[in-house]
Amino acid sequence: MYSEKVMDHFMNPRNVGEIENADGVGQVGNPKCGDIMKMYLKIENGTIVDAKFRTFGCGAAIATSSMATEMVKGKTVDEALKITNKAVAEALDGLPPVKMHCSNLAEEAIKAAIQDYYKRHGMDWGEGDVCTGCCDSCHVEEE
Amino acid sequence: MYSEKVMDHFMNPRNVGEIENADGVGQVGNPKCGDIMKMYLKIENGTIVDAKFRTFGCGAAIATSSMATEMVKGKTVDEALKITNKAVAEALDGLPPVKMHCSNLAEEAIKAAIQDYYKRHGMDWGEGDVCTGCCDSCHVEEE
Amino acid sequence: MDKQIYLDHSATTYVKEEVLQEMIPYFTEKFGNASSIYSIGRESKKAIEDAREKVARALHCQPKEIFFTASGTEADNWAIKGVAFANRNKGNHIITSAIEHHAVLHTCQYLEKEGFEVTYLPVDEYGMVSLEKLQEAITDKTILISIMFANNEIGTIQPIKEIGRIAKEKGIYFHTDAVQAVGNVPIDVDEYNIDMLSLSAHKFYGPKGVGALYVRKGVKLHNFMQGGAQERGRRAGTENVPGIVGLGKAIELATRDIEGYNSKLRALRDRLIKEVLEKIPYTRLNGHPTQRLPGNANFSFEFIEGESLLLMLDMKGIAASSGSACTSGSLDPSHVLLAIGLPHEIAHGSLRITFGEENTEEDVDYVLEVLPPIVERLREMSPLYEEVKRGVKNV
Amino acid sequence: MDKQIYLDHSATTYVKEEVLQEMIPYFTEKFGNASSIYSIGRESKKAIEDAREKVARALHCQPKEIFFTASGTEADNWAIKGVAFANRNKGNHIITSAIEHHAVLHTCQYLEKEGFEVTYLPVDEYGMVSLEKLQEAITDKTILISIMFANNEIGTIQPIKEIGRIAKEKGIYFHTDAVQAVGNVPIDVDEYNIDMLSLSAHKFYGPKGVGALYVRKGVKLHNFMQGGAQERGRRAGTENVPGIVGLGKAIELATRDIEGYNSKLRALRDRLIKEVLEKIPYTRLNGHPTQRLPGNANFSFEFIEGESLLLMLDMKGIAASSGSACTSGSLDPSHVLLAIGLPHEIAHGSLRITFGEENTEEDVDYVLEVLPPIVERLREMSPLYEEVKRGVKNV
Ligand SMILES: Cc1ncc(COP(=O)(O)O)c(C=O)c1O
Ligand SMILES: Cc1ncc(COP(=O)(O)O)c(C=O)c1O
Repeated sequence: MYSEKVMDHFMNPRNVGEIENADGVGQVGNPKCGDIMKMYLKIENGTIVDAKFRTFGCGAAIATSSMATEMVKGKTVDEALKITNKAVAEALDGLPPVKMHCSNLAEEAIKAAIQDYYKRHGMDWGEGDVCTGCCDSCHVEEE
Repeated sequence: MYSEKVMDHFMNPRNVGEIENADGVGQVGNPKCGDIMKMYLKIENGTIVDAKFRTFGCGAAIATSSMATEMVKGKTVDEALKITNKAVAEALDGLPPVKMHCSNLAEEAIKAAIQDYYKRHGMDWGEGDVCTGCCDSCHVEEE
Repeated sequence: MDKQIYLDHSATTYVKEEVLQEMIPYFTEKFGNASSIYSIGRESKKAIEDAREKVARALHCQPKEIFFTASGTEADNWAIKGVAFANRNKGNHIITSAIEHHAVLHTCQYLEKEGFEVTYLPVDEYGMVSLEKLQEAITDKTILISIMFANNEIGTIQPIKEIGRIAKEKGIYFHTDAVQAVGNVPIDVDEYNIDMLSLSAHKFYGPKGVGALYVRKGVKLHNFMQGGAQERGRRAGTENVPGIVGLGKAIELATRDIEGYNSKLRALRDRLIKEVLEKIPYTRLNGHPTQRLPGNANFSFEFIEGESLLLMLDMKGIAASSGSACTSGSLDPSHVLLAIGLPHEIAHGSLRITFGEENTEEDVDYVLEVLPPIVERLREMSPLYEEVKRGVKNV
Repeated sequence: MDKQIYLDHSATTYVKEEVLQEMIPYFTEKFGNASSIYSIGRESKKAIEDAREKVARALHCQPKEIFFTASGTEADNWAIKGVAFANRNKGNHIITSAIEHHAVLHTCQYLEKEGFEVTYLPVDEYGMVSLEKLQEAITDKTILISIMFANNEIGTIQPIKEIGRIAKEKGIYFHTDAVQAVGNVPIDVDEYNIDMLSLSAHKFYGPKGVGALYVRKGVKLHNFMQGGAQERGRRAGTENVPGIVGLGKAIELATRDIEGYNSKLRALRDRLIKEVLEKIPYTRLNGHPTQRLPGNANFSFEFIEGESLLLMLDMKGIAASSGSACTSGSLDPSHVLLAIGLPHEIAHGSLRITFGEENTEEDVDYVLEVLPPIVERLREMSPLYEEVKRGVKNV
């Protein structure tokens, strides 16, 4: 079902935990749907220097969280915003179709954390882009 | 499916053939239904002294023909008329439910041959008792 | 990973060696079509009738009341659609429960689209159907009550005898999905007034792909599978002779010493339940405390999600499940756990352990050793647990 | 009785040793439920997907266009009812042929009761459907054409490619019951414009109780079996993993060298047909002289009835059939033989011999030695033959 890469990031997730005094914190998902991702970012001069997460969810949700935090580290905020769900899934050597929404969640969690960072710094960043909470909204059907 | 007795009477049928100058000949059944039984009787002083048959039909039809001819031999005409389909089937250690109509056919063939004998001797014997031809009329359903 | 412990007998079982050995000849030298007239055909026919007798003996009915199908699902589809369409002139109302297997639920939903009305009886916190609610739901249009014997997820065993009595009094057909019960609970269709009963061989050490429907003589039921005259014209399709032989042997073995088997499983289950509840906080047992399948334990561990729990257990060699196997492709939480009143996030975090024949006390030891740290690890990753620890959220 | 010759491969086949060996582990150590998340579950899933690929390769389609069922009968029921109910808004007319297997015919008759209209195309004396008649039968309410690939009794192979072209031109779904064709005739669903195709493993040395339905991507089809989310939500029921593995292996073997297999069977069949017609008077060959299944020979021997012929052949160790195995419980003569114009009494006297893998020239020798005296013996018992000999009746 899952690739070896997914299983590795699931069994040995990178960056689990929280960052004290994080510059941006984002939480997406909804317990109703069985996935919640909370992401903490440490940002210095527009560059993400650290990232941590806590996730309630399936194997894919944990693995994508782990991979997403790895991917944002060292990137500028603008670069991080360009990370797509597809890129996260590809970095994990793919996800089963029914689990693609988990990579959406990762993309959304990054955005939410950066949005929070912008807010704290009084910068504006339109609403409505962020995951509404329920995975049905970004559900990818197998066929 | 068939009892040993049925298989014996099927593989080694008694009294196959015809009787020249028979005193009574009866044919029942219909090729449409896959069964035709033709019975020849030799009758002396009201007693059946010989019986022969020709049958187009399944294993059960051949076996019941064989058994029926055996059963009538030596009986008076009146006794022969009392042979029921059940008696023929029982003498064969039973028939599969779906094949019970074959024993009906045997009963009817005896009656038809005796009717013919009566007719030849100018004796009256009501109509309508004899098999109409198609086995549906005396069909026995399994359940 | 060396240790391999299978704790998912409600999902499926292996085929017992004795069962397989009886099946094998029917694949090879005794392969005749049971409808054929020649000797190997007649042998197949006989093998099927022998199996039918074994099933009849297990359920206390007549052999000719047993019809072989290709699965429990087919038996459920047949019973429910068959009665519905054959009795449309009498009424269009069906009563079932909210916690049925999807083979029943989805069949009922299909019938709703076809103009039938279905009452899905709620259940209490233990998953029990209430007899009063059942009585209240009955109208003069009710043609069928379909209530499962035992639930596949939480193991709750319904008051089948009482339901049967009510159905009989009202002259309504009573079908029970006994897929999880056969081989685990003694069943007597007459004593329980059951009119139709579904079973599936792969739940009691028989092969997959073969089941049966018991249909009490006289029940008006349309055919589900149109075609040849197999099963006395009631269920078409060349008979799966090896499968049917396997089902027959398996049900014979499974019902031979049901009490002994049960008490063995009950001991394992009860110890597991007791110690898990003691060792792991924020945990609840789902299903009825006593009226449950002897081998079934179903837990909810708050703050964590079931799939990741199963994956971690699998990495330790433990095969268990969350919800039912059939819905694992789906993202929705178990309808059964929601029906007993669990909130969504807790319904997502359930673990079902179902014991079988080959399990031992050592298996329980191993689970008790491995499970608590896994739960703890997943909780440490969970934002929900973090909130609790911080006191942000009350539990 | 020492000699045992099986000549009824159209009724069913034995499972090849190689096929059985691939199946066995899935009964025992690899018994996991394919919907389960843990490793033995995933292995089952993988085995199913491998089998699906093998089927796809044999039919020249995509693996995800293949759905496993429990039989050819189920595939036929699903395809026909599924299309009918899903496309009611477009029309209620179905076209099939008078010589279909009962799995198709009885399904169509069931649909007639549900308000559908069915045209049963007649066939010519060889059992061929006429393309003109098909064209004429099409109306703007026609939603489905279901014509079998090859007939199970007389072996006639229909002009499937032409039928597919007509269906495609008119935008009508085309289903073909290819239960007798798969493994005997090369099939390419794209080349033939087939939208749905039924097959059954036990006709090509696979196990009984497993089949498949090919459904072209995009075909609108209701589910037939309601329940769990197996087969991507299209066909419920715990997967019969060993059966599916067996089907996969069997179809791979059966389509590997279809030409070589065919020419072997054709040689046996052609010699049998030639010599039987020479040796036994009042005999006719049923079915098409050339467009027929390579292993199929079907004769009518006038004046005798089929069952007694089969019983006598069985006593000599020859397993053959009359009509189709599925109808042997019935007293009616074959609807196929009636449809090609045989009178009732001749339709009752047919013999079907279907060759397979293990048959040899010696088997043909034996039949040619044993069959003529049996026919003669039965004719001697027959009142119909007596009439002919006496000149009472013309033939
Ligand atoms: C209660 C219940 N009913 C029906 C079924 C369906 O049985 P099968 O998958 O064998 O068709 C199952 C198991 O899958 C079950 O647990
Ligand atoms: C042409 C045809 N269609 C359908 C079937 C039904 O297949 P099964 O009996 O495997 O369901 C058969 C054989 O029995 C057949 O020959």
